[in-house]
Amino acid sequence: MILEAVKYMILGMGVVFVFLYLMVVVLDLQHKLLMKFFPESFEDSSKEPPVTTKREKLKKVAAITAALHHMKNS
Amino acid sequence: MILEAVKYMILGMGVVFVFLYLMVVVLDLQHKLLMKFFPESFEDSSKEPPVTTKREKLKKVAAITAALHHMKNS
Amino acid sequence: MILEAVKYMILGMGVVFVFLYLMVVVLDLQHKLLMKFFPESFEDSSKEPPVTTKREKLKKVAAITAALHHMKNS
Amino acid sequence: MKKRVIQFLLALSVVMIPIGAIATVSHMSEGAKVEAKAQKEVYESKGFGEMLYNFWKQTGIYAFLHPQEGVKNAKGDEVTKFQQSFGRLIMIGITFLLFYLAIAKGFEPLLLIPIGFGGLLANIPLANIIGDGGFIGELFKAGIENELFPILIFMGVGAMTDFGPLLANPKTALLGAAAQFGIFGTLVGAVALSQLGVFDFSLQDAAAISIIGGADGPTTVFIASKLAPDLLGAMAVAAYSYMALVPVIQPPIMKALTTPEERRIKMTTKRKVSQLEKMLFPLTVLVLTILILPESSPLIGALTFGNFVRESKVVERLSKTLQNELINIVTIFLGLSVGSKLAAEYFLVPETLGILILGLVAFSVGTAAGVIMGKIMNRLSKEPINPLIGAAGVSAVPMAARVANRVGMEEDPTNVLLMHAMGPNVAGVIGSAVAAGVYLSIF
Amino acid sequence: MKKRVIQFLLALSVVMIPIGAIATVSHMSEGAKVEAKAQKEVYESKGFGEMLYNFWKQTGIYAFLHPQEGVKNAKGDEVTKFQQSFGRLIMIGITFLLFYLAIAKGFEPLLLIPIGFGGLLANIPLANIIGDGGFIGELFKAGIENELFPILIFMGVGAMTDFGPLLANPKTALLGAAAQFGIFGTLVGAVALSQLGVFDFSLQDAAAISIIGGADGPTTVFIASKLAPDLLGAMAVAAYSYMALVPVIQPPIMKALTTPEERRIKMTTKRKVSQLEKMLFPLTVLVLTILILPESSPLIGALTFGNFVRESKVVERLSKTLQNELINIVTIFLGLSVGSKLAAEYFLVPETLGILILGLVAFSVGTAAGVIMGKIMNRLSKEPINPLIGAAGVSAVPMAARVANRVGMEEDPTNVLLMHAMGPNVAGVIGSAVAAGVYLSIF
Amino acid sequence: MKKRVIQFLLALSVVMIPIGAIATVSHMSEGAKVEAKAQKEVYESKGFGEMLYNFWKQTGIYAFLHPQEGVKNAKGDEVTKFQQSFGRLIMIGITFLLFYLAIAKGFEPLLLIPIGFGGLLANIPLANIIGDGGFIGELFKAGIENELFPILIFMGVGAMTDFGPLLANPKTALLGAAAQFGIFGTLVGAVALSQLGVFDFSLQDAAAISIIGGADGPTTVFIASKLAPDLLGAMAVAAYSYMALVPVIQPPIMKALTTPEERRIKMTTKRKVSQLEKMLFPLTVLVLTILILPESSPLIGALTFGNFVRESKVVERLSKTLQNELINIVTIFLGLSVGSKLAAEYFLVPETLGILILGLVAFSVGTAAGVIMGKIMNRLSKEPINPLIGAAGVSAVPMAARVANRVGMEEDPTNVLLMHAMGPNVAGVIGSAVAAGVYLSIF
Ligand code: NA
Ligand code: NA
Ligand code: NA
Repeated sequence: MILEAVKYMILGMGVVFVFLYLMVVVLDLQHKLLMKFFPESFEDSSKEPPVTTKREKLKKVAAITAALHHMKNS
Repeated sequence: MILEAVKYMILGMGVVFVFLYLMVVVLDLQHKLLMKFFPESFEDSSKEPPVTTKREKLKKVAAITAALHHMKNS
Repeated sequence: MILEAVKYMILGMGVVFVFLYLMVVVLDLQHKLLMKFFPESFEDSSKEPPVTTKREKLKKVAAITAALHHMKNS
Repeated sequence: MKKRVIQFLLALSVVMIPIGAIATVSHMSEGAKVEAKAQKEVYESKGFGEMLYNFWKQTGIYAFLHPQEGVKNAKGDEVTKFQQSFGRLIMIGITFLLFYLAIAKGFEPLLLIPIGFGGLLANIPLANIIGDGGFIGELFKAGIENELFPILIFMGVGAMTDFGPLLANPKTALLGAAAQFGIFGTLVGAVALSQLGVFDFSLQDAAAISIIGGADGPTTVFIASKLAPDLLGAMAVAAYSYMALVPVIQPPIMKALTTPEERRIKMTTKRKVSQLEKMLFPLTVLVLTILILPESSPLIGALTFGNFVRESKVVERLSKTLQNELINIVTIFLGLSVGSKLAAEYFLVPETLGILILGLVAFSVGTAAGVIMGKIMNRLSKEPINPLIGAAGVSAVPMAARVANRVGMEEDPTNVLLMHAMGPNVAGVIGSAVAAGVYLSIF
Repeated sequence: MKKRVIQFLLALSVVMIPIGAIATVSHMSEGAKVEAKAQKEVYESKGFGEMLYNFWKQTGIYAFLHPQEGVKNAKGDEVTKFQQSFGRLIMIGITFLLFYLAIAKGFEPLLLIPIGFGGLLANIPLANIIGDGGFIGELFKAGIENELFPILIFMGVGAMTDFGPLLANPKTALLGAAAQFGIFGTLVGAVALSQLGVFDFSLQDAAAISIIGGADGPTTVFIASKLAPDLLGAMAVAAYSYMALVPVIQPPIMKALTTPEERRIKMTTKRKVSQLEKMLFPLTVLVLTILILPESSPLIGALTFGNFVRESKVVERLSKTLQNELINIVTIFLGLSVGSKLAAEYFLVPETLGILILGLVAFSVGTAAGVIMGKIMNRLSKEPINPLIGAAGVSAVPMAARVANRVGMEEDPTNVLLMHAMGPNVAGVIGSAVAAGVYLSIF
Repeated sequence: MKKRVIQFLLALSVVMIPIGAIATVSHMSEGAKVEAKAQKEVYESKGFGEMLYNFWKQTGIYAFLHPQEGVKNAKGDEVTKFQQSFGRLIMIGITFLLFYLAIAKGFEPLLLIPIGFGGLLANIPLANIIGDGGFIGELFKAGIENELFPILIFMGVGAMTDFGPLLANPKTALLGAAAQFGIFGTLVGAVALSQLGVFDFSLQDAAAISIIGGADGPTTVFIASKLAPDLLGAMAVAAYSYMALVPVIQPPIMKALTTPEERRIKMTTKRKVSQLEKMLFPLTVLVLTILILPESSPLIGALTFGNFVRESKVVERLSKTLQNELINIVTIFLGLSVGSKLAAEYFLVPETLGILILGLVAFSVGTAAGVIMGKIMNRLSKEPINPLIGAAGVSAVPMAARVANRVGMEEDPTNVLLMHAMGPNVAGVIGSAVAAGVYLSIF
């Protein structure tokens, strides 16, 4: 039965490695193709929105404060 | 079988129209009765709360700012 | 059958009282032991966080307002 | 408030009267149409007329107007001619009454609206909503037959309940014990009245009904589905309605049994409660349950699980889920399922009246027992105990505690009893779960 | 937009081509490995080689390359050799197309993504995902076989729908009635074409398919699971796809049937709607359903329950749960379950093409019928009615109403029809539920 | 920390000792009461005494004190006398230990609290909580027997996981492959020890147990319920406990196998990852699974479904539901269900010790294999690879990645490995799902 287990071990580790190795290969290929055909998709569009939001928030706060200041002074 | 289908069509469209027509009649009646017996339920009470909330919010902000101003000046 | 019911009543009320009475006894004992061995767990740590939060909020608001003031003046 | 009742009945008639009228008219006009069509389409006249007639026989109006012998509902239970016609209309009226109570009066709307709507759907003739394959029937199988829904609700209740007030003054738990006399006293009364021939309940049915005195929804549904599934609908309606009516039922009893001086008693001693204590509490209660009354462990196990999830403070997201999404979803499902027992064939039976009466008695007796126990404890204990908080021992959390507070304030506006009343109030939940366990161990 | 299509197909090939290549290579290399191992471990060569070969026979590549006669899927239905090999690949391609439509085009992503993924999983050879014990199989049993999922979705829809616009102008409900001609007209067409030998649908199948013209997802799934469970996958895909394609399908028909003057008609009269009226509305509709068409009561009952929970205003937490958590969870489960019918053995059958064609016809006929009814009503009624809002009568809430608004604005940018179109739009939901009830009462 | 342990044990004894004492006292006093009553109510003395005695026989104390031969639990499995008495008390103690680990130590509280409470409830004598009709029994049937709960959890995990770090450096996936040697190495070890007579596991049991080395909760539950349902409780407890203990188990192994220089290696190259790439990733992985290992498709299908819902960005509300409400609800249900296998009769068997030992071995071997693979890759690859991140390959997301980061920082506080370790970490999840698929294809 140990022999069986060893065989399963070889099979199992083999399949796990083949699977993940293939995954690596495909992901690399995919990455290269995407870099070539969709270079624009790699631009950092995802990082801008939060900045804008913060800016907008700041603007909002500024506007409210200004308004309040105005109200108080008038 | 086409005849069957045509009969079902007439029945089906008939029922759909009868149903929705009755619904229209009942809703009209209901509306008139409600207008007569519960005229107050048609007043625009639903639109005021948000206004109040906004006002309250503004008041709150004003109060906070005033307090802060006071704090800073003192 | 009434006799049965009366017996069940006595049994039932008995069990309910025994159960809750034991609960009272255990809770009292537990309280005393906790007071003795974990006196620190009875300090009002639960009431402070909100205070801190409020303070922090106020500080935040103050900081923002100060910053805005600074921005406006500069 | 009376004005509102009248208004609502008016509003109701706005719906009902024209519909009734239209139904008749539509009946006639449909008959007319049959003829019209019959002329126009001569070649297939018989076929189409027959089709229309078959359709007419499948309308609800026809079913209401032509009740038949030996009709069975979606679950295979027989429905009498009365139940098919007036019975269903009465039940539909009752569900509208439940809506009224829930919306205009604010009585336990979270339960009464789903239960009422379930009842409305259960009284639709010819539809298979409560049977196998019908959606309420499937919900019923998924969670009432196997006790799952009341248990999940109890988990949510546990996660929502703060047992702090009880821990601050544990001995008030005895008030929660006394109030369970509402259950066991009613058992004796129900059996006695059955012996006298007033009602016709078996011992087991009487026990099930008396649990309404526990003033706790999930416990009632749990016990009903175990001991007397046929009575589930009436029992649930009675339990939730009376729980909602606590502000009406309790005050007269409380005032009758106490003197103004007693009602003015101020309670002061409250010991500090630590988070560690709160966290150990559900475990303590569960261990006691294991030792003394394993039969109560599904109910108390679920309650303490929810409370332990809450007080452990390390699984906030599970606690929130128990308190919100899960209990909301299950409340909808439970309400609709329980409502299915408001079908005329289940509700309009002689037993229902008995259940409604006995349920009211149970509530009143429980209230009285709690108050009397409060008086006794006030005399025996060193610290003053306001007997009003005994009434909160029936559970009906947190309504009963608020009522105790309000009645106290009527006498002395500076006397805030709320927190003191919460102790017996939550103890009452445990007490009725224990009582339920006693029944389960007997039957 | 064309550029994006090409991009996507490119992206797709980025995945598919290398995988295909690799699959072949891996096959070879695995063969090579067998030999290598066989040399190294001589003493057990046969055993290990056999083991590897057995494993190889359990890979998906082997299953695609070596389809076999008489293979049955997880549910015991036979799968032809074509369906096992190219069939599954085609279906996987179709699910990718659904993803593309959902993501790049924004077409009903809430449904198409779960359905597409369910379809992807359903086409995996050798796996038991859609059978007994498989997770999609279990979800299917839990909610499609017994009608529960579409009903729960309908509750959510009811809780999300504001019937105010319909109450402000009830007679626009007739437009929602007319648009149901898409259903019944298609029934006749489907039967006629079956008679002519173009299709091969039974009367019952034809009826089920025609319900796609109702332009309502849950109703379609509900009817399909009752009348033609084998066609469920294609019907659901057709219904949701065409609902998503409403902005493409409807405008040409609307423009062809109306003059620019008609499209410029401004609608003005809108009566005030009270909260009381909104609250009574679901009850009114349900009572009508009970009286006239009990068979529709599961669908309309669920819809009105959700709406009553919403408009009663006293059970906000249940309303939110219906609109959010419950409908989201059920949408995921329903989508995956429906997707299981995209398995090649169920979808790649001659009927599918017929369903897709008839579904499109039904949508178009419904749109046309709504518009024509709008023209008739405009002539007969005192107040002007813009016939464009008739197209919204097919339901497909709220897309169809938005399309009506947009087509109107193309002619006159100041003409806001949105609220006026919402009336027939929501009436269309009721209309198709009534049509579904008619079918259920017949079959 | 030691102080806290002592404190907790003290706190525990606060509960346990008085209860024990009281239990005895209550036993006596109840006996006394019997006598007292017997005198007072002579006419029915025997009846009431008998009733009390019957009740006494239904208490938990009686059940603990008087274990009997041939007793069967709610599921019909036999319970030995030892398991009935000390066994249950030991298990209750163990569940308290789990609570302690969860609350005071913060070890996987989301799972350990429901599992522990389920275990507590499962050890209640006479109650029918885990049997048919009992609520945990019903939950077990609803989601463990049919694999539904672990699959739904996996969907949530998929929706919560950002595979970006893996996409930024795909070849680190090989570290996640190597760490699966923890699974297969343990299989051989377990079989060898069984041959030597140390343990007594069948090949199938050994395989199931070894999956604990996958360091992934849902995968463990999934495989256990398929291959060795009897061992489910111990396996789940072992898996979640060791996952929680990762910060204790891994560092010594990592340090023993690496030189300080290796631990100081800084990793720099990380390629940019586009949203399109993230969106295609789940599809790529699923297609690979379909081609190579269809048996893994339930697990990987669920994981990739959740991730696709997340990364498609068009169904935000479904993604949030998967990440919050659904996974929370299922976590509660799964935990309680798994806990039911902590009943003494299932847990206190010789196999449990073997499982606990082998699970620990599997974790350690997996960690070592990952680190060694890291050393090999560091030598072979151009870019430097810090072998510490290999230890994250066992999965246990995100704990293992954090441990790798921390051990690296101990050597060089400026060396932030966290993101680099997340790659093998999430690859480890896929790796163990593949390993699970291999087992399913064999057995
Ligand atoms: Na109670
Ligand atoms: Na429609
Ligand atoms: Na792993």
